[in-house]
Amino acid sequence: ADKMPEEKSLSGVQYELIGRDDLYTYKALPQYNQAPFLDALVAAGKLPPVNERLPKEPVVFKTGAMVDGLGEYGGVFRHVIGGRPEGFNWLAGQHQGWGGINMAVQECLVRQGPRWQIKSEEQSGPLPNLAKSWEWNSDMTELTMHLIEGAKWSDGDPFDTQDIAFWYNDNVEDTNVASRITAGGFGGGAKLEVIDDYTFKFIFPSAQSNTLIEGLAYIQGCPGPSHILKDKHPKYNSAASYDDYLNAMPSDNVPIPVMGAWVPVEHRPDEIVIMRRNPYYWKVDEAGNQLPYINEMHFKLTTWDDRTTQAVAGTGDFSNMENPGNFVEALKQSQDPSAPVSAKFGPRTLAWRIELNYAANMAASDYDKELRNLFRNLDFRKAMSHAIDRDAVGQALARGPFAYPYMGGFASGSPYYKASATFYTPFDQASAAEILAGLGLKDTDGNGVLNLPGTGDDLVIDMVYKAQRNDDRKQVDAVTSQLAEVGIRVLPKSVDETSFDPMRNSGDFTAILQRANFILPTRETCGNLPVSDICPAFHLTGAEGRDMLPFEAELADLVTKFNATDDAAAQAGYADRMQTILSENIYNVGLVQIPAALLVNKRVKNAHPGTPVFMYEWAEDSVIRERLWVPADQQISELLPNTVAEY
Amino acid sequence: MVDFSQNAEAITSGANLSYWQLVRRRFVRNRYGMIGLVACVFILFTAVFAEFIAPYHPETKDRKTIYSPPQMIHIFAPDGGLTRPYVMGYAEEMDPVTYEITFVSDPNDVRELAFFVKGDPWTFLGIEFDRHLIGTTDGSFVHLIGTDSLGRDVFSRMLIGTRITMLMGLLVMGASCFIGTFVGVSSGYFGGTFDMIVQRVVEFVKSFPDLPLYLALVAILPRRAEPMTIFIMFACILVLLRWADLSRELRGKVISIRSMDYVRAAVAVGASDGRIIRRHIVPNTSSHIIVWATYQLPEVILLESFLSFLGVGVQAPMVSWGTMLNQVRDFQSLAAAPWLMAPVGMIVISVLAFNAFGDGLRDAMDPYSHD
Amino acid sequence: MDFLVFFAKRVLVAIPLLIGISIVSFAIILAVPGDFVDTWIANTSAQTGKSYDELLPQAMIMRERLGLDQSMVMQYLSWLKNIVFAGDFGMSFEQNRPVVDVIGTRLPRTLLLAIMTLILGQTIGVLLGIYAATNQYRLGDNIATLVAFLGIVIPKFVVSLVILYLLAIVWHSPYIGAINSAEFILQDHWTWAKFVDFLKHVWPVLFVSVWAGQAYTTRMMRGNLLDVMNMQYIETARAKGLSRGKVLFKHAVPNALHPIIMNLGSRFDYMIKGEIEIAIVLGIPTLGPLILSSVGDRDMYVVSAIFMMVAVLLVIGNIFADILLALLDPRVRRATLSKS
Amino acid sequence: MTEPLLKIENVAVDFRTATGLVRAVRGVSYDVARGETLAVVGESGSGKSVTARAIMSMLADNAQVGPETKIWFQGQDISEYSEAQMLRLRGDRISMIFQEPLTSLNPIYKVGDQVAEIIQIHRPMPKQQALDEVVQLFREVQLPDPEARINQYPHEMSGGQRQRVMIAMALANKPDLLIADEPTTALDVTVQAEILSLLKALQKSHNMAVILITHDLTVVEKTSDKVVVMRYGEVVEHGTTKDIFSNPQHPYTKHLLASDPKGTPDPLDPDAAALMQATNMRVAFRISHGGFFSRQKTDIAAVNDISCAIRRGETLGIVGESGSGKTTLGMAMIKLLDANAGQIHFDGQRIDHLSRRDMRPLRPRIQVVFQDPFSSLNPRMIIRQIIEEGLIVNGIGASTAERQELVGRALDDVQMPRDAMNRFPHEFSGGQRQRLAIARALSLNPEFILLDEPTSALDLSIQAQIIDLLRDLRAKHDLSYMFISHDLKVVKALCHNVIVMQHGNVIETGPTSRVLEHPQTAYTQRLVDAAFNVISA
Ligand SMILES: Nc1ncnc2c1ncn2[C@@H]1O[C@H](COP(=O)(O)OP(=O)(O)OP(=O)(O)O)[C@@H](O)[C@H]1O
Ligand SMILES: Nc1ncnc2c1ncn2[C@@H]1O[C@H](COP(=O)(O)OP(=O)(O)OP(=O)(O)O)[C@@H](O)[C@H]1O
Ligand SMILES: [Mg+2]
Ligand SMILES: [Mg+2]
Repeated sequence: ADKMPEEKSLSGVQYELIGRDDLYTYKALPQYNQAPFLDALVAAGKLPPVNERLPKEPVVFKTGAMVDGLGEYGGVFRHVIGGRPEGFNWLAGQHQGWGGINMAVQECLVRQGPRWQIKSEEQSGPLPNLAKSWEWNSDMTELTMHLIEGAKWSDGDPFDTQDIAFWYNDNVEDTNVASRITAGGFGGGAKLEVIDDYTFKFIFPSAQSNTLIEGLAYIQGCPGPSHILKDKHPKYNSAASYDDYLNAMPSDNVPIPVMGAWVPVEHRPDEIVIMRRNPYYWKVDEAGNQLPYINEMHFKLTTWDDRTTQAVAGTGDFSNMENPGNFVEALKQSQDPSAPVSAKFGPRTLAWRIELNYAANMAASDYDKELRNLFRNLDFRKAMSHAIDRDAVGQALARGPFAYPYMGGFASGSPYYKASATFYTPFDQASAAEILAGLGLKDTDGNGVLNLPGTGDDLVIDMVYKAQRNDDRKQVDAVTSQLAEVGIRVLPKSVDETSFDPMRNSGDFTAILQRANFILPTRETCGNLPVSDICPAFHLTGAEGRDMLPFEAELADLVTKFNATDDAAAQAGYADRMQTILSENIYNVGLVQIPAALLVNKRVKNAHPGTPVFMYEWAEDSVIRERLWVPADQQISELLPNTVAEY
Repeated sequence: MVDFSQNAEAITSGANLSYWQLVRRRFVRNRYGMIGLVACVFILFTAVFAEFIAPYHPETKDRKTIYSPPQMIHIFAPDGGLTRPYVMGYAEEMDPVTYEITFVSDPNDVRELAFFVKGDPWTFLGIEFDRHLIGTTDGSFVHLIGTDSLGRDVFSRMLIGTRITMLMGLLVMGASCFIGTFVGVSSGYFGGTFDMIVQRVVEFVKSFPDLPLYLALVAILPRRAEPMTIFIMFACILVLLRWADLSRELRGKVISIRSMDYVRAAVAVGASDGRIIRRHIVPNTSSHIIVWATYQLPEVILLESFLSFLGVGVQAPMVSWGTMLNQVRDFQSLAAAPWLMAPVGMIVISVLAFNAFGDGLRDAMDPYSHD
Repeated sequence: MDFLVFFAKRVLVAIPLLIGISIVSFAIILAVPGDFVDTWIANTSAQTGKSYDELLPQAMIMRERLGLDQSMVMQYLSWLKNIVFAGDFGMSFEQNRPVVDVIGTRLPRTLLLAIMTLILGQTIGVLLGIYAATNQYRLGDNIATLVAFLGIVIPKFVVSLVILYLLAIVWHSPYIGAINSAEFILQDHWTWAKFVDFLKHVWPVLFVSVWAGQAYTTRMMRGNLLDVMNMQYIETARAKGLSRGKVLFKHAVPNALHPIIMNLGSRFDYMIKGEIEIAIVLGIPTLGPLILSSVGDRDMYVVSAIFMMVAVLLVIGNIFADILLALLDPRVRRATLSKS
Repeated sequence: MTEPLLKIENVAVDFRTATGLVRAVRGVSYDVARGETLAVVGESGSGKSVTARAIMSMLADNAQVGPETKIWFQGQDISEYSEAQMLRLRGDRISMIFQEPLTSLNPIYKVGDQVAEIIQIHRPMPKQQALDEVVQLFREVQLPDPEARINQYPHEMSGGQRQRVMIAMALANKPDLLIADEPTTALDVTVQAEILSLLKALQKSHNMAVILITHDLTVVEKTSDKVVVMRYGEVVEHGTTKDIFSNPQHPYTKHLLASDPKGTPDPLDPDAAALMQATNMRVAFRISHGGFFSRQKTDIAAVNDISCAIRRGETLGIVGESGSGKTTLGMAMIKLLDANAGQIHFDGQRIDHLSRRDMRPLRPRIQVVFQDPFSSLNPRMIIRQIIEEGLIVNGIGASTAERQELVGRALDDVQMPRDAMNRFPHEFSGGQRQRLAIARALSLNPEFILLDEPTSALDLSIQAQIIDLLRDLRAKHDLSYMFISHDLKVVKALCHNVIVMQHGNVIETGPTSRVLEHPQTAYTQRLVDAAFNVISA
């Protein structure tokens, strides 16, 4: 088989991966400091002294893992987002605004984002957070977790197993609440047992694996303020309905108690959400300075495109830049000493591919059936893969060295990606033509398009893509044009994003071109691997069952094995095998993969180079915002100086 | 007893001209109108013979030159003498830090230009040709307005895009103009219930939720709808949504015209309503119609590009100026490949041309204008 | 009295129109595959990495809660019922706030912008048109024509993108997106400083939309003025010894304004639909981008409400134009009022 | 004699048209002194109006003034004046009343304001004061109820009323020179008489010079001091009124003076059947007035229960003061206007209930010449198309060439050159347009023609020919006419019977000779007196 061409990393900076304990630990420090303006509040009796606000053993961030070292207090961090707060009752499934507010208000039992920095030997699952530690019983049916002790909600109420019990028993298990973990969805219906204020236990009906704990990270395992919400839950308040409960903490009713580093104190719909530091935040640095360093956080409510623009202009401090069309400009900007922003490229994690529909037994017409049978033929997929000039596609996307061929499977930025396990089909129109001819595809009517041997129709593949995605469109253009050269006609069909998903999920398409983020075998599994009847969407199970491709059974099997083990090395082995099968069989016709870049304003310190825009979690989490800081002389003025949320 | 053969009027030309001959004569004397007409003819000619004028097929890719800038035509040899026109190929250099690519003309890569060269085959009326108006003597690529994201020749695509764009523009303009005039004039002229209904329909059409409609159409269309079908459908929809303005504006005018004495005079000679509308009402609103129509052209062209911006509208592999402009959606194309905006130039030229033509026509038809 | 009758009639006539528009926008939205919950699934899975199958149970609950599992007719009727009996236009799914609020926050600034655009655009258009007509075929006419046409010819999103490029990358302007800088957002009442800040944020929108909006007026004005200048009463005015300017502005221009005013009326919808492209590219939170995003998100009560508003604005615009015309022209006044 | 107030020399004007150069005026010279009235008479289209406009320097855009042209006003050569200098003269020192009064007022302003404007430009003063002057002026020009009039819009006034507004406007600043181009065409004779005496009075008190362009030789004889006779763009004769009238030199002048309408209509066949018959016609207009928010409506009966009949071959004259409902009656009878009540029979067939479509076959048999010829000619059609239209729609003339011949003949009939076919209506003089309108009506060989002031803009010689033509046609084809006119001389010469109207009612009716020679009512008496005695003592 052909070797993958050599890949050039773009992040440029070399950094060392570290051990789990090098990032942060839980321990008591001899003394604690707080943001200077809090002193006045403490003196005025509005706040207890800092050591009373902190838990017994706060989370202590290690100086060694901070690129710019210990920080200075103060300043503002400005986000620009396209999301809008829906409400603050995340227990009932509400979001508080995608793009950073969610992650700022919700703290969860375990944490995924910073994992990207951990050495692979120590990749034994998620990092601790509210849950300081946990252990399994021997047959893996009971998981005991220990909460951080003495941590408090931002209104001073203690955080303890009451919150856990309310979260799990009255939300997750209550079918009337659209909680992020569905009833019976956690470990096949775990029961919660509270042991003491800081200890609780999940009891599972069957043996589980360690990967299950990942499900307690962001958006799923994030308890809410039971001391507020309980009163509004129909179970405890007969006057309340579930609708009332859902809207118990409406988006414009701030502040609300949070465990996060900042508390939303002002929400101007469609304009801004302002958050102020949480004086009860339970994390510190090694010098005992209570985190976060930054006093105020803004979320300007605009559009996603605006996020990158404003970051480049310097009016926003942070953006996940995923639009390759802007890469060169952004890089040029960040090189300019006067430019406000620096662009930090991560590994290549954005990968595009064509998904061909394999469900021949669900075809609506003879033509579709013949087409899908053709797709099921590895030779045809090989021909397609050979016909695609991935360099040209990459250059169309962004001129320069950003793109790298993608052959399906894991993106090269994935910790599970290995070039040696990947099969490569180089651009080779001659082979493509030869293979197609071998399949009996000939241009019988001389119109430049091959004809199907069966129905005799032109070989026309309608390819769905998302209208709004500029990158997708550029690649559809390229692919259409390139495949035309070997006689395959592509009919691009743009669909808006909302129509796109139902269309894909119902298998009502011939081919899809889209971006896929396949980085972890445990994340978005359904979109990538044949793990259930409706996964993946490009090979649904019809009324007559699923006619599996020869290699699909093994893939499914590998997923099960991967999930069943805690052994990092074994998992890596399974992942390699998956990669080989996926690329060798061209399960999806990969196109190109590119890195995303994290745009962070230059005045902001401690944003670790190489932070991926997306890997274990989105960069808002991975960049660890609580320890970001801005030198005092570069801080911009706060809109609500010297205040904290008052309840 | 009165001798009127020697009337004070010394008519230098006594030829009997019909009204249209008169208009034509006046039009021909109008410099701007003529320039406009010539330019329009030129554009339409381009649209028809695009494949011949364009050096390449719109899908021909020059893999080595992606986003390459326009090549200057030189007529002086490097040593100073006059030579046959040539262009130079580009050498690329990449900034190692920002990865910005700069293009430098490569004096060793001289490509001589020639007329009527052999190139990509094209068909016209079913006959296949392979000659192109311009090209290089050795078959190497020449990109007068640079290349796009796939190394396709922007110049060729632009010329070929003329066809779809003009087709869409003229089709929608013509049809909506016709419907708008027809409906507006008759509702103004006949008045009464008919007018009432028409006015409500106009209001409805005007406030029609067009944006969701466009999105809906794309989603509802059969999956394997040909781009041509989609194109025609969009043209129809645009027509259906555009006539309303004109008809409303005309209606007002017609109401004031229908009570003029000359209309009554036409009634008095027994002219039918149809004739009165055609001969008396419509010509007296023609100035408005012409202005409206010439204004529609850019509107439609732009609407088409806005629709492409939304991802609906003209679909690849059909090329239109709108779809080409749509590539200019990120800073890459804007800053690093501004030549992708070349269709704007074409739009400007064609719109000005049609406009000059329209103005000339309006003035030629205006009985009060002179020369 | 007549006036009130006229007004009442026009308003009554608008009701079926509004119902028609609401039905159509409802029908269109429902005809397109996908509903708001699909948007929600897409967003959630993109943000959290959860798969479609994992999100399905929650999606069911959500559909039920939002009433999206009911038939279209039921959805429409209950929506209509709430409007009629409670003045409630429904909830925005996306923002979980009443539609009235969602639109309410954006409406004033949209109207402010739109009215500024309309006034500036029409004034400039009328003046340019006058200039072009009085300098027919001279250099000035050609330049006016060129300026007018460039405005409509260059796609608005391209101009906006160029401006954005300059603002963001070349000038590092602090006034990108939004309509006010953060420090003014908390300030609830308008001050001069806040207004200046507002202008600094929105000038590109004004610039592009005024430029694009004046063209039609310029052309119309030119054509009509040329027609009017041939009228006998213009001669009379000249014979009175009126200066050229007076003849033009007092006697010719008002008579040439008819189509412009008519057009003004039918342009009221522009207040909402006008600057979509520009506002999207520049990230200005007016109603334009909201239309697009709510259509995209299938936030259907927002969509329907906006489109009903477009219809209302059109009706208002037409009444406004009729009144303006009647004020300007006594002949129209008679026709307008006697019809009622 | 003193230095003349205005002196023009060698005025030459050409017009550029699509078909070539029209040389409208050549070498015209005349002068007029203060307090003097110069009458300009001549054939229609002879350049009277063009010369007058040249004095105001207000020619059409396509006009070229010859370099030899010299115009002195108060000793200054104003042909060299800049536009700014002219502005100061126009409307102040020199005023002009245009030939077409109906379209000369701006439709969107109140007439009072329009007159006040001219006062305020040249004599700055508060608006109210100017309006007071306007009321005074309106009173002088015999506009009834002047206080209310100033708040009316032009479209709310009859043609005669508008013309009086125009006269008031021209007199507003007591100009040194008044150019009056057919100032009384739309006025009935009684009002005309009063206007003319007003002019005379002003002339005396302000020493105003008047150039009066008119076709009415009686008026010329009674009011002017000097006469200029024009034909084909040249002055053929000029001299004092007395000289010219008593001793004309040029054959054309002689011919003109001899063209006063004469004779009486040929006797009518007593057994002729009624061709057009109207019984109990009633037409009312709804007039609304008052402010925008406080409208009131009143119905004005423009035609109030009138019955009349025209027999085959008969010419029925309709006379009456301006606004008395003549036009309305005529229009209603031929169904170009909807009557509120009444029955109409044409050739034995009842037509009042016919729809537009059902009327169509009858249309070529019933023709009309509109009162305002200009607005009845589509400005966007050339004359050939205008006249041809009736032929085409009625299927007369098989080929283009044949129709062209018919059009040519119709033009011949009204003494218009055939090459007029290729020109637009606005390129003609008032009288020429009137003839074109007549040509259009005749071209269809109708049986009945409604002639609404068909000769008001025609000079006597042409008028005489038109009258002869009408008589001929009647004799040959038994044509019937309904003839609306202010000019009782013409009525006398042409009509068998007359109806005298006032305020929508018939005051008097009967054979022409009886009614005009022995009027029964004071109203008719007044009309007759005024007609033959144009200037009241
Ligand atoms: N704008 C124009 N273009 C071309 N020819 C014109 C124009 N205006 C006037 N004429 C011609 O100039 C000649 C003189 O016209 P003018 O109006 O002076 O006649 P007139 O003596 O006033 O006649 P009438 O008594 O009928 O008003 C006519 O033959 C007319 O056709
Ligand atoms: N369209 C109309 N709307 C309102 N009133 C009208 C209308 N047409 C005519 N009138 C009025 O009806 C009356 C009769 O008008 P008509 O035109 O018949 O008068 P006329 O006898 O022909 O006068 P003239 O000799 O001035 O032409 C006038 O008072 C006039 O103001
Ligand atoms: Mg005249
Ligand atoms: Mg009349």
